Amino acid sequence: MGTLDNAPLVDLGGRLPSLMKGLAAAVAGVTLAFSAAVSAAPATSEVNTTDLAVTDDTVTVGILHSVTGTMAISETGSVQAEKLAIEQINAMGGVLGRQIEYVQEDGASDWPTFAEKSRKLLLQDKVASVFGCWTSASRKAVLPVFEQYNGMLYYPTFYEGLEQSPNVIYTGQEATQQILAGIDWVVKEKGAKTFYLLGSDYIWPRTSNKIARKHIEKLGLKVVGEDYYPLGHTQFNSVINKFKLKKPDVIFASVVGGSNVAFYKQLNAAGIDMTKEKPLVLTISVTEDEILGIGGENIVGAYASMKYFQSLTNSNNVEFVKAFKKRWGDDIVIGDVTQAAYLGPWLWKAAVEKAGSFDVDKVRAASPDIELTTAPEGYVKVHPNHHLWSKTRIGNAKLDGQYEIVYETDELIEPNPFPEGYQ
Amino acid sequence: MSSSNTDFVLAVEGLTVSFDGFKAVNDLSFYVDKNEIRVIVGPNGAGKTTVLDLICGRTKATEGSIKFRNKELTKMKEHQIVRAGVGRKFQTPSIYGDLTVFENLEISFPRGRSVFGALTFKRDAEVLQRVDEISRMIFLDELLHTRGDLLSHGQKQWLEIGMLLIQDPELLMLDEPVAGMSVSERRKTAELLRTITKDRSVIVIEHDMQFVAEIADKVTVLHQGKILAEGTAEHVKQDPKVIEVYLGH
Amino acid sequence: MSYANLRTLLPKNDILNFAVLALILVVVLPLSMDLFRLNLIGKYLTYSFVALGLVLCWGYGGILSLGQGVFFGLGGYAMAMFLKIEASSPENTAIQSTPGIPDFMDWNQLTELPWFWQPFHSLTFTVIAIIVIPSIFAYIIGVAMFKRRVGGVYFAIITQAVAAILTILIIGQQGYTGGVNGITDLRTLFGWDIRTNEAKYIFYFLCVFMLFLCLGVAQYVRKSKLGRLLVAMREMEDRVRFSGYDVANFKIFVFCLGSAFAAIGGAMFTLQVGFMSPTFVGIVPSIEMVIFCAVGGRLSIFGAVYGALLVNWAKSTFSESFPELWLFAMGALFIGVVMAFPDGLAGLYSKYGEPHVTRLLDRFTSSKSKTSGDSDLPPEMEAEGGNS
Amino acid sequence: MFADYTTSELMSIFAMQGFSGLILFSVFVLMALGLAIIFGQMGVINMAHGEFMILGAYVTYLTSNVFSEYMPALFGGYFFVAMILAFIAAGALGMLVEWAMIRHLYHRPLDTLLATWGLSLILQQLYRTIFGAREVGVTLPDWLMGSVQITDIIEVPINGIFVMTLAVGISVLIAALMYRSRWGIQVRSVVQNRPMAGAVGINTARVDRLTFGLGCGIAGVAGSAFTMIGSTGPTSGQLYIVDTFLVVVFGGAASLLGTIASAFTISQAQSTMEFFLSGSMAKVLTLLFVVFILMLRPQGLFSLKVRR
Repeated sequence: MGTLDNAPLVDLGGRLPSLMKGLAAAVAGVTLAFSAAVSAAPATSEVNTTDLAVTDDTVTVGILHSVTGTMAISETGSVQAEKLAIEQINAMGGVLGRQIEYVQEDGASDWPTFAEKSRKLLLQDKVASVFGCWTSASRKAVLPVFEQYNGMLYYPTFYEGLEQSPNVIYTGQEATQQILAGIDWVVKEKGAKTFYLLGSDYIWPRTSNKIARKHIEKLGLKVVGEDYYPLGHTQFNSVINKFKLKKPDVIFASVVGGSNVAFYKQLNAAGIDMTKEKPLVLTISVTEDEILGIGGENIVGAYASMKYFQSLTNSNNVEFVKAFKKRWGDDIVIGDVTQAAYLGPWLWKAAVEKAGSFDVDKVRAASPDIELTTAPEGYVKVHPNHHLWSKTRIGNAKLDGQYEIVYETDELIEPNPFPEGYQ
Repeated sequence: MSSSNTDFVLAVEGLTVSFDGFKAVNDLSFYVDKNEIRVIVGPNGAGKTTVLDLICGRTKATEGSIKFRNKELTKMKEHQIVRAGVGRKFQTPSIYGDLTVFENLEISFPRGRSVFGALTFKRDAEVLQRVDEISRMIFLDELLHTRGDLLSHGQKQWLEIGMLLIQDPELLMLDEPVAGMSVSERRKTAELLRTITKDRSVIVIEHDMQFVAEIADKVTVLHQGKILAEGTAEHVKQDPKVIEVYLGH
Repeated sequence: MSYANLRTLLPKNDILNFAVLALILVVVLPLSMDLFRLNLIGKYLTYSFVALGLVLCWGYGGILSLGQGVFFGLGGYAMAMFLKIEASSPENTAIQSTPGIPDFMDWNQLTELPWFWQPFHSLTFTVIAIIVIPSIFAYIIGVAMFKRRVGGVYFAIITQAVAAILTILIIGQQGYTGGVNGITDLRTLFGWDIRTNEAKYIFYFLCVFMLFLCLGVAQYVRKSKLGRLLVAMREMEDRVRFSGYDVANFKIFVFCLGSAFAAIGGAMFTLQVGFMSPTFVGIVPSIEMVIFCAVGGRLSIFGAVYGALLVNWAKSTFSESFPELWLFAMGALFIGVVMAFPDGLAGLYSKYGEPHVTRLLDRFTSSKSKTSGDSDLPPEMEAEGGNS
Repeated sequence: MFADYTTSELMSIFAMQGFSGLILFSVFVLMALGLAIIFGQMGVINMAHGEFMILGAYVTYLTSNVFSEYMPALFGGYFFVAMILAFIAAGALGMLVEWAMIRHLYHRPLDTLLATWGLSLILQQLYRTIFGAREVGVTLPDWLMGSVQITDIIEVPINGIFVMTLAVGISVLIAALMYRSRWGIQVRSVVQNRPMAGAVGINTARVDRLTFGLGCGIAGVAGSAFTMIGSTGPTSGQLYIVDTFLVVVFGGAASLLGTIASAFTISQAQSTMEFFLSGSMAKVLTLLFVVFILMLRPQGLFSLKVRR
């Protein structure tokens, strides 16, 4: 359990005027005047009719990620982002005049523990909303709990889609958003004709590759190979040989975790220089976080298709990266999911203020069409299907572990968790 | 090698076992009569214990045949050999230290040897009476409820003999039954052996020639896996080859 | 059953143990805890089924299986398959391209229920399958291993490999098994909502009831000659063999029994937690289950229950307050129990607590002479029936 | 599936595939050798083996940082220094563990298995506390990167060659140590008859400690080498355990030759199947194959028929 005794951003307004302005604009855009919200906090009985943990000056939310176990590596960034967002919101006066307090629980990379802790957060702590989960399996485990006890979960990871729960806001991209634009880009810009699909063996890579395959075949192009390795697999020489035999134009990779590191190191060592783009490597699973472990020199030249890169130059992001580093240290990198996790508390705040209530039903009703102009990724908007409209970008991995953005879709892409014709 | 049926209780013919080319027992043949006490002697490494291992199925023969009451043992599993009527005592006393003397004997009682049998086994009058009888025979009737590992070395040896007796085997094999015993224990053991060998054949491995002379009907001297001499204790003692390799030392 | 027989089966100390455990599980915990905590206890109790099986296999039989998660998983999956079929009625799954099959099958382009799912329409079949399938599986492994006298470390590693194989298979065949997400979102049992508070109470008590049933079976086995044979085998396997027993059969039996217990635990887990996933099948949970047994005392069937409760309770509270320290504590627990208290809690109790309790018991019951200790049988020489 | 390719292409691919099988073989040998020595000597399965490997990997990571910070000119050679340091660090920790823990448990092999599992948990959390939960990237010197181009298609990764050389080198070294040195004679005599070895004046406790230290040290070197091909994180060690144990058990406890033969069999089986099947199925089939063979031949591939 943490309160915000060491919030470092209290003087944020003075030193970071543009962020302040941006945030204020966002709030103003969706609700009453920013100052009004702060000065005249509505009575607790009005904003909380469902016995949530709301007092006259605080509201409690939950953070539910793995800080131990194998998933801790990935989820740490999300925890940091969510805490940062909460601290910034508090520094601006909180939500409906109430400071946000959070209860943090450890899912310990264990799905029943996630279910158990989410039940605790909803039943015992009566939190107003929960920011958390990372893997699909953990989300699937908590989903019945959130639906049964009517909680609200902000889920940050890009994922396979095929889900649309009234009790979840998906702040990451669903598979079609991430994949289709990426494939269109390599086909159009790089003239790719043949693809090899490779993934770790579980639902997200398999679903992603299914969507990718349908799309590639719709474009009249060819998938020359598709392969899956168990999670944690460390030897990829055989599949690298298959690349050499089939000579695909594009290797479409969704390998995750420790396997990622092994895969790119071995790919590089086998003489496949990704900067030559023969074949071109297009990944949907390697964020800046993962490159830390892989090493920039092992992945330089690969392309990634996602909605956010740390190197985005818009002013929102510049401020966000600065604030994030100030809070969590200069060495830190920010990946796609971390940014999506950062959106969670802001989207919730916007929805609460639009609804004028913490009640989950009202927040849910207010959520569609919430806009956030201050998002580090730019402008996002909540779709009625609880996913976000967002742009997709292509980054090219550099030696220093950052992506150079080479392409960005013109329009926001509509989320489509149940894509017709891709199932 | 095929072998014909005989009147002997045990007929060992052409028995050979090799470990990585080393022939621990080499083309060995011998026969044990009904109610005979056979003692096997020989220097260390002569293959004595291996012969017992082969008979009771602990080691599989490379060649040759072992017939017990004209039943071929070499193809049978250990428990089948035991059930056929062969009992074996090990060199070091092998009893169950965590169980009481009573339980040690009870487990050896030849009933309820299948899984289902063991689950439904009842401690009925027959069991109690048998345990009582045997425990008297092995001088442990006062210690029925003592845990096995609290017994003295000699008592453990007796207990293991008792565990064989309760099976009532037709052929009993004892590997150095008096090793490590005090003089008085040794005397009692000799007495015990005489009582228990009345209705069965016995093979004993022993070093102590005096003890051997005391109990043996017939002695077989093994050397390097082969029979060096065979006959009565007196006869064997005077064999010059035996004196050279064994007794002379 | 005669009085003497009953007393052999249930010495006074064990009656007390049963009574205390029943008091705690049936009265104290339900009255003192809210439903959320009680549900957690119920979940922990499902692990104690596994620990109980391990007491028989490992403590008594000397067979350490590092793959008990396999059987826990098989039982749990069998239950989950039944519930999932019910949860996937055509009305509930109308938005799918093929309504009436589980959602994950639909996502994986399956258009009908695979053949091995079909029998799980029937609850009767499911209940039988929960016990029989894992037992058959254990039987196959057991025959292959024990008939060839594989034991000790070899057996441990092979069971571990089996756990790895099954995990990879379940995750890889996601169209048939739900993959890494497992089988989730189980709602009703014959239309009765299993997520309500009332259902949770019922499942808790069902779980406790099943646990006592298994404890009873374990107690019977332990006090039968088979129990003593297991102890004997652990010490002097050759001696048992040369007393005319086919040692492998006993190991196979106890391994199957332990697996059946684990499977019942898995099924209870699915009912109470509401889903099943491959994370319970793998190596890590399987080894953790061994530690529940070791902490409780590998020779004590009651210790298994207390061990599972205690370790899991510690895990929950510890990981709430000091998540980083939890692994240290768990590691230290492994090492400490093995090195300092190989007989676990039960060992401590029988050393320090039990003598006092026995004395008290003797005082309150006008008893004849009484032996102490677990493996000892009463010395009474009267027959247990039959022809006396 | 081969219809579209020319014969020479196919030949090259098979050569490559054979080569990746050899790399896998070397990886298995490196992983298993340390464990095999310990298992053969003491009958102990060290469940923390993977964590000893990762210790080597972290030592390599630290060494590379030190070199790039203070001695950038010598960076090309840091890897050798790192391997030596990894050997020392893992070996020293191994000896400490043997002294504090293992030696009290020699009569209870199954308990050792649990205790070392506990140790592995502690080490994992220790790494997490010190180095953070994320994987660390180990920078390799340039000469270890890239590959040697032999023909148009055949390219051999340099780190693969390095791993192979290392595996061969260490195997030869161990063999020499075991069969030529005085210490090796002591080890083998302790294995064969502990009381007798003690009686003739061999300090069996010291032999045990050194053997355990050596096994762990080799694990450290293996971990150091694996920074070239795999990940370095607190839980990375767990990725190797099943494979490692199976290689050792499959080989049988009797000889190093058994371990090497088993590593060869498993790696070839896996690498061949990976080429024709999906990676997951290949893994399942490999494991099944090994378990199946072990059921037929429980003492492992190589074990002597001994007189009991």
